[in-house]
Amino acid sequence: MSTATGTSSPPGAQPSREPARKPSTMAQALNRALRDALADDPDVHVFGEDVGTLGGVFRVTDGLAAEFGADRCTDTPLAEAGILGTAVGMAMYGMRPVVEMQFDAFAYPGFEQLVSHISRMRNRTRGALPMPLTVRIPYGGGIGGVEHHSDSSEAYYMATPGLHVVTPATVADAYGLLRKSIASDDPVVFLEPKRLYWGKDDWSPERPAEVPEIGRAVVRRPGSSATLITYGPSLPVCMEAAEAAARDEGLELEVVDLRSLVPFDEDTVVASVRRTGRAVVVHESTGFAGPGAEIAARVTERCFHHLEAPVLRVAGFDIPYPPPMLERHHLPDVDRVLDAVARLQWESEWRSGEESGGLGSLGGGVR
Amino acid sequence: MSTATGTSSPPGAQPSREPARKPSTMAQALNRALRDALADDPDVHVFGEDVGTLGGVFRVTDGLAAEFGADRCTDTPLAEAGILGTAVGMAMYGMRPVVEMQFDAFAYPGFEQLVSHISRMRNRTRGALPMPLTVRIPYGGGIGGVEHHSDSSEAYYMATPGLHVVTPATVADAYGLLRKSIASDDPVVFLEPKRLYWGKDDWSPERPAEVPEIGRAVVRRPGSSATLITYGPSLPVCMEAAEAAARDEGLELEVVDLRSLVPFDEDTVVASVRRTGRAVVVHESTGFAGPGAEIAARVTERCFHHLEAPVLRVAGFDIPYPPPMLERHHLPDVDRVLDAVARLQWESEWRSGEESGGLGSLGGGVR
Amino acid sequence: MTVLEQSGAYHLAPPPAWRPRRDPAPLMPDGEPFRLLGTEAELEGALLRELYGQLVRGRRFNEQATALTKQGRLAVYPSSTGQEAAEVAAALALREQDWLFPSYRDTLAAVARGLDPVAVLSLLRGDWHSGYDPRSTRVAPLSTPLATQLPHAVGLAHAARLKGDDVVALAMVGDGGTSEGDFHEALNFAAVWQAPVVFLVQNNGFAISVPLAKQTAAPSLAHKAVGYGMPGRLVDGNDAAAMHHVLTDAVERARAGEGPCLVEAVTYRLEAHTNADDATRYREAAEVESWREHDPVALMERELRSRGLLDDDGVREAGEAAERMAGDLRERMHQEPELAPMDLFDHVFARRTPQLQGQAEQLRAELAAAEAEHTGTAGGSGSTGHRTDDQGSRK
Amino acid sequence: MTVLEQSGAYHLAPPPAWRPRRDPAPLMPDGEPFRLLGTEAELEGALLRELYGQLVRGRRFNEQATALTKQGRLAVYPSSTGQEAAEVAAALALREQDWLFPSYRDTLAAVARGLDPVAVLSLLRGDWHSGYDPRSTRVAPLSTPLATQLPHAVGLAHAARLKGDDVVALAMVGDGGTSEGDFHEALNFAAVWQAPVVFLVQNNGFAISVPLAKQTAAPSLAHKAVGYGMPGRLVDGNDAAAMHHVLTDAVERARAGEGPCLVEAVTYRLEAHTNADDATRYREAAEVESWREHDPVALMERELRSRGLLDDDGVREAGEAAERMAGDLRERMHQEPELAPMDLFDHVFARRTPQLQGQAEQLRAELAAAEAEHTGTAGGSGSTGHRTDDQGSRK
Ligand SMILES: Cc1ncc(C[n+]2csc(CCOP(=O)(O)OP(=O)(O)O)c2C)c(N)n1
Ligand SMILES: Cc1ncc(C[n+]2csc(CCOP(=O)(O)OP(=O)(O)O)c2C)c(N)n1
Ligand SMILES: [Mg+2]
Ligand SMILES: [Mg+2]
Repeated sequence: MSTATGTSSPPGAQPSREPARKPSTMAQALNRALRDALADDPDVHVFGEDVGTLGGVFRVTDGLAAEFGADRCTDTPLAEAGILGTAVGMAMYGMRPVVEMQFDAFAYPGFEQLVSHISRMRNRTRGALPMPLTVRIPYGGGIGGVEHHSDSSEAYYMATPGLHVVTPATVADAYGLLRKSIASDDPVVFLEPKRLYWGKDDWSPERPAEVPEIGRAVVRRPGSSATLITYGPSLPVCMEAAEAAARDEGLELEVVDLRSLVPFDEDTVVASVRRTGRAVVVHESTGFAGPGAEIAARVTERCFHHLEAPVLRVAGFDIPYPPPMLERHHLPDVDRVLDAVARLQWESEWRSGEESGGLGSLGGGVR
Repeated sequence: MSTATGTSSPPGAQPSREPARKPSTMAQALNRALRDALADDPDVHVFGEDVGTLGGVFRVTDGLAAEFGADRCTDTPLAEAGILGTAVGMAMYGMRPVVEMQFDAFAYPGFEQLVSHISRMRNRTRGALPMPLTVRIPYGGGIGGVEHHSDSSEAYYMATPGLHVVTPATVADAYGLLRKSIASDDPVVFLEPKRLYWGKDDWSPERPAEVPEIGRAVVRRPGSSATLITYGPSLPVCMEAAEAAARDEGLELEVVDLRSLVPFDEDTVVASVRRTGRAVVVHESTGFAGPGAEIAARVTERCFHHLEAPVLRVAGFDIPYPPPMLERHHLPDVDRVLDAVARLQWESEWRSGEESGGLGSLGGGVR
Repeated sequence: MTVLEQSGAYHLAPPPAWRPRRDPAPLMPDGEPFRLLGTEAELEGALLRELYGQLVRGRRFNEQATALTKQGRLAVYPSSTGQEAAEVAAALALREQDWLFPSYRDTLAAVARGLDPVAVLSLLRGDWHSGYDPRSTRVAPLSTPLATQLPHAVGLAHAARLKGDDVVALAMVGDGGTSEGDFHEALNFAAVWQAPVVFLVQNNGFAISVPLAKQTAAPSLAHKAVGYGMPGRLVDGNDAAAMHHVLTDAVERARAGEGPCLVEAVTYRLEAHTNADDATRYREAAEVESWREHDPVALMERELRSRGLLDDDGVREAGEAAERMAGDLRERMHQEPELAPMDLFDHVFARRTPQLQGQAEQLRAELAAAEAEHTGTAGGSGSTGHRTDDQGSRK
Repeated sequence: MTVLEQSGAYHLAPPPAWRPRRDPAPLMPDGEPFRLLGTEAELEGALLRELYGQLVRGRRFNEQATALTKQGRLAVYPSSTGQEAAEVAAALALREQDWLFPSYRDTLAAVARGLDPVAVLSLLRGDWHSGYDPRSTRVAPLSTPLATQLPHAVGLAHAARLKGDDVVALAMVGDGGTSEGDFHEALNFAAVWQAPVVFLVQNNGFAISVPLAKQTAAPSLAHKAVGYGMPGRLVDGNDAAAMHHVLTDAVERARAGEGPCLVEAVTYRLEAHTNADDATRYREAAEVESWREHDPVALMERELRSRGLLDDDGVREAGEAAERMAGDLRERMHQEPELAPMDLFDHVFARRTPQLQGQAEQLRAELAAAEAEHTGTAGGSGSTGHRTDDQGSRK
C-alpha cells in the first residue's frame, strides 16, 4: 500500500493487498496534483508554453485550462526567461505560480532569473518577498529524444543555494511531492523523469497518498549487503538490480530513493550506509561534478569508519547526451550497477597501510 | 624562478634568485597575454562589454583597442547571450574569439549558449565545427562587491561536458594559462579570481613564463602531513595556512594548485594524497554540490586505502553570497583551513569495525 | 471573458483575405523628444514648484551619496546626477497603490517616493542586499542584473489585474539594458497580456563606457515599442514637467486597461558611471559641459523664475531643505550599521535545512571564540580549534 | 576606418540641439504582404519553373519523411508542408559562398540547397546530432533550441566581413522563436555591426499549439525591425516568386554592405507540429482547409499554367522526378545506419581527457563482452563482471 511513510510501491513491485485501485500513470498523477492545487488555492496559477489549450506536450496540464479558465492555466509567449521572470513578479504579489519548462535544456534561457532572482529574492529581502513558486522541468533521457531533449540538469540546481530540488520516482510520490512543492513557501525545481511519465502504478486519484515534508528520503527496499542511493529515473534500474543481485548473488541491496536532492536527507542515507558499510550512487546525469559527487563525498565524510570500500558512482558518461540510437550505451543500466556492486571489495577487508590502492588498477575508469 | 613545470612563485612566496623582474599584477599579466595573442594570431578577436575604449572594468583589456583597432577589440551591445552567441558564429568561421563576461553573475544570461552550443558544437558536428573560444569570467568574492558581483560559478561549468575550466592563482599562470586557453581548440571557461587581480609578483612581460598544457596541477608547497587541494582565490589562503601549520603545529602541509578543474589532473592529486594519507579541499564556492564534492569523491575513490581520515572540505557556506560587510564571515580563511586539518584524525589510526563514526558528532556541521 | 482575451493582437487569416491589423501609426514616437519647459504650454504652478523642490533635494542627495563613498560609508554609488528629472517624475507619477521597479541607479526614485534614504542605500552601503520592505513600500529591490526587473514588473502588474486590484507597475531601465533579452521578453509579455506596466528607459547616453551608437542602430529606443504593439513615447528626460506629464499619462492609460507603454527619456549622466569609474577615458569634457547647460534643476529654476513662481528666497529655502535632508543622511550614515551575521542563514529558506543549521552553529562558535579571545577570556565553549591571535581578529 | 564604424546609428546630442536621427519610414513594412503570383508583374519563366520543380520535390520530401516516422525510420519529423515556398526560396536566394542557418523545421531548405537528404535527416533519424559538414556545405546544423542560431549567423557574417570575404548569412526562425531573448539580441548585434545577415521569420500561425495572437500584439512581426534600425519586409510566404524576390533582394542588399534585414513570411503549417503532435486539439479543420486553397504548390502550378509555362506533361514530369527522389530516399533510409558508439567519446574535446579515455575503455569492454556472449564465445577479455543473459543483450 502506498502510504505517507514511504512504502508506496515502485514500478514493478508487488501489487498491494488494498482494495483494488485503478492503474494510473505518473503523468496522470501530476495532472491530478495540479488540478487539486488549483482547486484548493486561488493563488495557484499554472503557466508556460503549450500548457493551456494543448495540455502540455506531455499532457500533464491536460484539461486544466478548460476547468479553471485561461487566467489560471495560461499559454505564454515562447520565452523561458520571460516565464520565470513574470513568475517572480506574480510571486511578489502573493501568488503561487507553477510554471512548466517544456524540456530540461529549454530551461537554460531562464537560468539567470532562476539563479539571480528566484533563489535569492527571499534572502535579499530578509524574508519579505518569499518565492513560493514551482518550476516543473521534465528531465532525463531514455525516450529517444533528439538533442536538447534528454538533459539531466539537476547538478546546476543543486549548486544554487536557495532552491529546493525535488524529483519523484513513483506515481504516488509524483502526486504527493508536487502538492508539497506547490504548497512550499520556497522555490522548488520539480524535476519530472520523462521516461517514468507513462509508468503505471496502482494509485487512487480519489484517495491520493500524502508524502512527508520535502526533504525526506525513503528506503524502497531494505537490505544489509550494500546501499544503492538513487532518485527519479534510476530508481527502477536500482530496484531491478537489487532483485538480480538477490537472485543471482545472494546479496541483499538496500535501495534508498532520495526524492529530494535539496534538502538532502543525510540522516536516512547515513543510517543506511553505516548499516551496510558499502554504497553505490546511481544516476543518469553525467558523473563528473554531478549529483553523485556531493552524495558520495558527504556520505563518505559521515560514514568513513563504517565503509568497507569507497562509495562508488554509476552515472552517465561525461559527454553531451547521445543521439537516440546511442543513448542505451550511455544510460546506467542494471549491468553497470551490478558491476559497481561487484567492485565493492567483497573479498578482502581493508588493511591499514596497504601499499597499492585497490582501485588504482582501474585508472581513469573510475567514474 | 617561474618555470613551465610548476614552480612559479605563489603570492607571498620567496623571491627568486633570477635577475630582478618588475613586480607585475595578475591583471597586467592577463593584459599582456591578450596582447601577445592578438599580435601572434590574426584570428584572435577580443570583445565584450566595455572592453574597448575603457579597457574593461578591471582594465584587463587596457590599450588593446588602441593598439589593434576596434575590429580586433570590440565594445559590444549589452547582452551576454548575444556576446556568446556571436562568438559561436565567429568560431564557426574559423576565428578564435576571446570574450569577457563583466562579472560572474552576468554570465548567466548566456548560459544557454554556453551549455547548448559552445560545449556541444564540436560533438554535434563530429569535429567539423570546433569551438576554439575563450570565455573570460572574473569570479569570486573578497572585493567588497555588492550582490551579483562575487559569485563562484565554477560548479556550473564543471558539470557541463565539453567545456574546459581553467583558473590561475599566480601572476605567471595567469599569463601562461590564458595563452594556452586561447590557443586551445576547445572552449575554455577562464575564471579570473577577482581578488588576486591586483596581487603582485615578480614576473617579466619580456620573458613570460610558459606553463604546461591545460590540465596539469602543480604542487605549490611540498609536505608530508596532509594535502590541501585548492585553486584560484583560495591558494594564498592555503599557503598561509601551511606556513602557520608548520610554524605552530609542526605539520608539513602539501599544497596542490589545480589550475584547471576540467580536465582534472587526477594523477598529481592522487599521488599527493596517497603520500600524505590526509586531504582537505579548499574553495570559496558554496560547498553543497560545489567543486570540492567532485574532488573529494574522486580522490576518495582513488585513494581509499591510503586515507587516515575522510577527505574534508572547507568551502563557502551554502548561502547566496553575502553583502560586503558580511563576506568575511563566509569566505574560507586560514582558521577554517586549520580547523579542518585539525579534524583529520591525527590522534587515532583507523580501526576496522569501529562502532560510531568519528564525524558523527559533528552532525550537520560537515560541509 | 478572461482578462487575457486580447483586443488588438493580430489574428492570422489566410491570404488572400489579409485582415486589417493593428495600425502601427499611433504606436510611433514623435520625431522629437516631447518638451514642456520653455514652451507656451499651460502648466500647474504647484506641480512645478513641487518638482523643483524634489529636483533640488535629488541633486543634493546624489552629491551627498557620492561624498559618502569617499568617506568609506558606501561601497559604491551610481549617481543619477543630471537625471533627477526622470527619477523624480517616475516617483511622482505613481499613486500609492502602484509599484516602482528601480534599477541600481534609481536610488533617487525610491527616495523621492518617500522611502527612508538609509534603508534604500543598504545595497550600496553593503550591510544587506536590500534594506526596505518591498511589500509595504511597493518598491521592488534595486535591481543589479540589467533588465531582469522588467519581467518582474510585468508579472506583478498582471497578478494584480487578475486579482482585480487597481495597481500599475512602473519599471526603470537604462539604454544599455534595452539590449538584453529580458527587455524584449518583458515588453512582449506585457503587450500580449495587456498588463498595466509602464517601461521607462533612461537613455543617458552611455552604458558605462559604451555610447548609444554602439548599443543600437534604432531611430530611437522608443521605436522599439512598435515591434511589441505598444505605444512608444520620446521625452526630454531633463524636462521634469514633460517627464511628469508623459509618465502620468502612461500610468493612467495603463490603469484604464489600455495596456503597457514604453517611454524613452533622453537625458545624460553627468557624473561617471559610479564613483569607481573614470569617465575621462571614454568621453570628452566638452560633451559633458554642453549637457550641463541643459541641467534639469537649472531648467526648472529658470522656468519657475520666468513664470514668476520662484525668487531668490524660494531658491534659498529649497536649498536649505535639501541641506537638512543631506545633513540628516550624513549623520545617520556615519553610524555603524547593526550587522547580524546569523542573518546569513535565516533567509535562505523559510526554515534552515539541517545542513544550514550546522553551518550556522559553526559560525556562531567561531564568533564566540573570536569574541572570547578579543575580550581576553579563555576560549569560549564551541571553539573550533586552532586559532592564532591575528587570525582570530579577522573574524 | 574600421568595418564597425557606423552610418545610420543615432548619436546622442544634447537637447535642445536634437540631431536628425535615422528616418524610420524606410524601415516600415508595407501594410499587406508582398505578392507576385496572380499579379501583372513581369516574372522570369525559367525561375518560376525551377521554383515549381523544387516545390513539388519539397512537398514530396515532406510526405516521404512523415511516412518514414510511421515506419520507425525517423525518431520525429517536423514537416514544412504548406511552407515549401519559404523553404525553397531561402535556399535559392543564396549564392554558393553564403551560409544558411536553419531551424529544426528547415530540413527542406537544406535539401533544396543541394545537401544529401539522408545526411540532413541524421538529427531526426537519431544516429547523430548532425549528419553533414557545415563548413563544406555552408549550412549550419539544424538548430533545436529556438532562436539560438540567430546570433551564430550574425557572428559568422560579421567574421566573414572582418576577413573581407563576400559572405551573406540567412537565418531562419519561427513566429514563436521571435519571442525569445536571443532573437532580440541577434537582431540588435546585426544592426549595430551592420552585419550581412538576413533574418527570415516563417510565421506559420502557430508555435506548437500557441497561435500568433498569444505570441505577439505587434502589427506584424516585420514591424519588429524598426526597433533595431533595419528594414522589415512582409511577404506572402506561400508565394514562391514573391519570397524569392524579397529574399534575393535582402541578400544582395546585405552583400552590398547595406546591413541586415528582417523578412516575415506569412504562411501556414498545414500538418501537425510534428508527427507526434495532435493539431486537432488546438485548431479547427476549417482553418486548415482555408489555407489549403492558398497552397504554395498549387499557387505556382496555377500561375505557370495561366502563363502557358506548364501543361499536364510538365506536371507529370515534375511529379515523377519527385517520386524518384522519394524512392531513393526511402530505400536509403531503410538501411540501418552505421552506428559508432565510440564516437560518443571522440568529439567531446579535441583529445580525450584521461577520464573520457577510461570511460571509453569501459564501454569498449562492455560491448566486447556483449558481443562475445551474443556470438556464444566465452566472455571476452575486459568483461566488466556480472552480466545476466537478457541484460547483456540490451547493450
Ligand atoms: C546582466 C548584466 N550584465 C552586465 C552588468 C554590468 N553593468 C552594470 S551597469 C552596466 C551599464 C548599464 O548601462 P545602462 O543600462 O545604460 O544604465 P546606466 O548605468 O546608464 O544607468 C553594466 C554593463 C549587469 N549589471 N548586469
Ligand atoms: C528554447 C526553446 N524552448 C522551447 C522549445 C520547444 N519547442 C520546440 S518547437 C516549439 C514551437 C516553435 O514555434 P515556432 O518558432 O513558431 O516554429 P514552428 O514550429 O512553427 O516552425 C517549441 C516551444 C525549444 N525547442 N527551444
Ligand atoms: Mg545608460
Ligand atoms: Mg510557428
